[in-house]
Amino acid sequence: MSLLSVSGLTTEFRTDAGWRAAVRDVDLEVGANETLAIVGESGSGKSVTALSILRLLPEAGARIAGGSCLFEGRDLAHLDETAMQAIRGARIGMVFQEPMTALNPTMTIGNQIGEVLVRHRGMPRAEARAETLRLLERVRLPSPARRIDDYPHQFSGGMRQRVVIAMAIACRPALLLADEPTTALDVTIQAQILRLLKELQRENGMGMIFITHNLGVVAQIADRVAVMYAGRIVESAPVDEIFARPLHPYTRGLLQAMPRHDRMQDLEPIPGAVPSIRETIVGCAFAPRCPLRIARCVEAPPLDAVGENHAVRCWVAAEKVPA
Amino acid sequence: MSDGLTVSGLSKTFVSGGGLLGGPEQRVRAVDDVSFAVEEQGSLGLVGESGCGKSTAARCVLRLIEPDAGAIHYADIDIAKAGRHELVRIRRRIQIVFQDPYSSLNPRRTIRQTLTEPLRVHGVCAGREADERAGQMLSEVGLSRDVLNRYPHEFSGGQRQRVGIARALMLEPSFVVADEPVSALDVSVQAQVLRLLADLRDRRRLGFLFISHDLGVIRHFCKQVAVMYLGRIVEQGPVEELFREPLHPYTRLLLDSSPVPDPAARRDLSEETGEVPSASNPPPGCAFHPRCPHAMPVCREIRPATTSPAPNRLVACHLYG
Amino acid sequence: MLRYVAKRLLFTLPILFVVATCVFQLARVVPGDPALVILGDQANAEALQALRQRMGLDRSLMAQYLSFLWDTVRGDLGLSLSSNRTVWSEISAVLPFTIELTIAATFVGVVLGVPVGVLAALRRNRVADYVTRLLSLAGLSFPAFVSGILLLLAFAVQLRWFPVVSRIVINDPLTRLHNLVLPSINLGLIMAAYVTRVTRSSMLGVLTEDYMRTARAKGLSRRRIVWSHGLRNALIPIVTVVGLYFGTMIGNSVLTEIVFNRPGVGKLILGALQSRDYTLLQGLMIVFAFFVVMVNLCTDLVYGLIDPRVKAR
Amino acid sequence: MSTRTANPMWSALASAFRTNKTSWVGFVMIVLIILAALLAPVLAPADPIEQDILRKLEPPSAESILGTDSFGRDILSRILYGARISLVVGLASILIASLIGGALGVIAGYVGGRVDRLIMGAMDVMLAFPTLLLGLMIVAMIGPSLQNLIIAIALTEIAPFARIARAPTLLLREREFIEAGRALGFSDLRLMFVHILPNIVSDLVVMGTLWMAQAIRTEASLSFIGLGVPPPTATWGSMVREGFEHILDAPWLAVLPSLAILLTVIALNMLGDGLRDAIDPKLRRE
Repeated sequence: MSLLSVSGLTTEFRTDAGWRAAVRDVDLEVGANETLAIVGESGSGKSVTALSILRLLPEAGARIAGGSCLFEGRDLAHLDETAMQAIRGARIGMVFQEPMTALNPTMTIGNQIGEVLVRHRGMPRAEARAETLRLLERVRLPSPARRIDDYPHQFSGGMRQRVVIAMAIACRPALLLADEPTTALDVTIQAQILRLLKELQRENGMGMIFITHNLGVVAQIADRVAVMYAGRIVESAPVDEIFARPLHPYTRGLLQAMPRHDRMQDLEPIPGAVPSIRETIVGCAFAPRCPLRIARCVEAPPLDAVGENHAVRCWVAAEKVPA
Repeated sequence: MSDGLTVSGLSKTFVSGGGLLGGPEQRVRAVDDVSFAVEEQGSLGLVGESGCGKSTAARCVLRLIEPDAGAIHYADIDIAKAGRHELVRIRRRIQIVFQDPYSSLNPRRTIRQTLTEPLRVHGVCAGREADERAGQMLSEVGLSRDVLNRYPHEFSGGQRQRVGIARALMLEPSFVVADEPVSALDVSVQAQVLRLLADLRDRRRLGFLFISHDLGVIRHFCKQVAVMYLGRIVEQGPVEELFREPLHPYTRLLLDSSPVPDPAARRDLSEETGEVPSASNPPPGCAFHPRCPHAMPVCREIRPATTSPAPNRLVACHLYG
Repeated sequence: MLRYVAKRLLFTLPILFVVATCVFQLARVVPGDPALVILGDQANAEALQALRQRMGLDRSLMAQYLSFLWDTVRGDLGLSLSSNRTVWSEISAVLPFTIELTIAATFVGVVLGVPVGVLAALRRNRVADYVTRLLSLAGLSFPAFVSGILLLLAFAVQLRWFPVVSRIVINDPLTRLHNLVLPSINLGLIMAAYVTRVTRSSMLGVLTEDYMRTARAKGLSRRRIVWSHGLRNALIPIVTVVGLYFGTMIGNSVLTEIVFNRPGVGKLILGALQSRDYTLLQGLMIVFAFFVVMVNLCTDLVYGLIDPRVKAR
Repeated sequence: MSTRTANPMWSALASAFRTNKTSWVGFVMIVLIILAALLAPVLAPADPIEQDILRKLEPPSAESILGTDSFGRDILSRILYGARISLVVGLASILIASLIGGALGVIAGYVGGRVDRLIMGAMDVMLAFPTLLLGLMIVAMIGPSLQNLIIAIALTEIAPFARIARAPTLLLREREFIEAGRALGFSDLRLMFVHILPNIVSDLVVMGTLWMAQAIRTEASLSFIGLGVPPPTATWGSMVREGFEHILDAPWLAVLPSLAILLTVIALNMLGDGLRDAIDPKLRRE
């Protein structure tokens, strides 16, 4: 039984050329205690997917054009705003990419965390403060009692990210959306934050959607992986499987283009660039950059199951593998 | 004096605040007694986390930032002591490629203006000849000559980075300082630009000082590497050896923290390894000791000297003193 | 915080010093002999000489400058050339009326401008927003005397709700208030136009900030997000405009006082211009500059209260 | 075949015109006002200065469309000629102020340190004088004339331009293309005026439009106080002043030139405001 089940999610943005899809027909499943990593380059739609699930996209410029997000028996895509507010921060927490700008600069970190507890758990202020202290200790902010009344600018990036995490888990949500939570951090701090997220997940039995562009981080934290390209999922598989047996030419390309520090390998760049949201895509979006391109790629390939839990959206790759 | 770039005892302290209205004075030793050498046509990687002083050190080499102390020599030129006119001469020998492709090109100038301006300013050539050279350079970095009249906003990040590289090479330098040249790019484009830089290095016999926070990129591009922490170089040596067998505990931490795209290589960093201390108030002794699993009493008091425990290897750590 | 205040206070001293120097220099540019201006063409040489001596005009420029500075520091702005009273007593007699007017106008401007600006930002590109933008654009285009004349024509001449000429009776607070209404609305509406615009654009900027998204992700209600997380962060540019507007407002209050025939600094200036009373003008400039600098200081202090990052600087 | 693409600044301004109706309306209005001022000798039905005591204070009629003033002068003619003074003072003072202020701002922002503190300190002092009063003081000292008005108003607006030029210069100075220019051996002058200045020209143009509105208002206010171009020259502010004496018996005398001032200022504000929306990165970001 999965915790969140997204199907057919399509999100569109208003451009000067009309409404264009940034996320097309995305299906996702996340269970309790499970980490799904969504990996892709900029413009792949990975962040938009997360923001669509929580319905945090700007109302004027974006819309969910189709699909459903079933979570705890309700369809988030069609919930009214008030009901959605009761879910945000309470049942689903979110951690953002930029710890430097994600916190309100004019409010103490204690109040920013306490606010969630007052809002969702109805705590009186004093109780919320005590709980906030506990949370800050839990995310290993050094000397929390002394720093609870400090403002965000008095913290380093890593420490701010701990505050954001404390805020996201304050109500013990069932699902955590982490949108590139370590991209802005140095590697030594990144390792600490990844470890913290894992611990918290284990403690609370949370499901987690972890969005990143870094395949190394994916290998560290994910149970299952979905690779996105130009708004679509092009391949999904368990983590061991996808690194051992990548099928989609884009997944393979990414692995071959990433320089590794643990061994020397020849880099094989993917030629060309990611299509812009304004371009109209016919057929397979990756075809113009693809080494395996065949005539049939002018038709859009479906996401074909090619093994247990492994699916790939490619005419060539799906054919080669005995299903 | 050997060929190539030699830097010794380079130091730079930034002072902020102080004076009548500035509040408490803050002194940040961004670069502290840094020495390294890059052979002619060699490539040295300078690696470290944000705020370790690697970019400052690189800019000091070009005198984009005036160093407080230290000697910098390139071939027969004494860069640290160079006067105004000599500096102009240095500009033709050493160039720089920047990190952010969106900030490194003037949005109001066409690619033609951007590429031919250095030629005109240095009196190399102008007019048709300059255009011709700009066109050649564009094809060398993998762009079409047709883009000469375009403005930067019409290009993707990777293409802009190519223009930035072309601009750096217009004066035909023999040495390039590359400050995180691929950090702002997506993985697939990053590999394209890395390959381009490697091609240019081989074809034009360029020397490189390559700054990056990404160990994988450094390993891929450089022969030698120097690891910086809080303004000092803690370890240097050949890339392969150093990554295979790191000596300094910080290098080890850095390697262990950098994730590898292989689920089998998952590491559980059980220790809490702390944060980088403030550069305005660095710990006494060895700056790494508060985070170091091997810290000894001596580390708190005495700054370790640089020693050479193995051929070609240099490390500043009391474990090897 | 105390340190910050002290620091900012210290910073105003050189500005005030240079202001005083400029005013002194400016007053020396005046063609003609001030003593002659006061006593008129028929005055005899002895009387002129006596007056010059009394005013210190016979001393060297440096000596005059130094005693001018010393007098200014002590709050002594000299003698008015036209009335023979001290400049300070001339100014302080009418200053309360001008202060009363500017405070009332600021109240109108802020109370009207901020909420309207926030609402316009929230309804961006809808009808309410367009109407607000057009009205505020028109509002800040009014020279104060033009809007004053139109208000006067409509509410005093046509509707007769207010007197055409203010008659201020100090002891009758109700009449005084009644007389204040039209001038302060005139001044306040123009200010509200500025405040509305800056509130709108500042709020629009804040609405796209990451921390506003974080606040939404926490499940806070829309009202709390806008008024508690948003407005406080939008306040800095608003305070800046209110502070910067003060200089314009002094000019506008001068015009307003002239149009509504209210006692105040405006009419004092007119009088000083007509009688070529340069010491009075000089004193007025110093007093105004002092006020402007003090208002700037206050806005800086308010920054410190709104934004914790300012104090750290 | 190489393709030429539009300079991003001009295309931003052009698209502002296309998308922003306010700036269009303002633009058309200001063009009409400029035309009226230029063609005043042709359009004006009567001499703006010649008095005709027999026809004083006539209300609008077929003979003189907008009526006559207390000296029997034709109001329409005086308004048309008055436009010349307002526009000349506005334009000239803004040109002077933007050139001096813009250059000071770029230098302060680029050089930084002591130079910055010195320049901006001087600007702070200038800002400490209320705009209208500073103009008033200067004109009172050096005497009212067209030239002196322009100088006085220009002086009051140097400081705002310096601030407007300095802020983006501070940001641009940190951009890597400036550093690249230094690495390529470009001189500071070249970097300031070839590389930075074109990036802030659009800010200066927009602010120039808005401050020209302010300048016209200041000129009208000074005239209203009696410190404008001296009579008998027709200026809008002095017409309002003369008309204000007849506010009860001939209100149109004050109202008509008031409307002329208002329309001109509104037109400039609409134009500038629309342009600013187009170039403001904060609003463009979404």
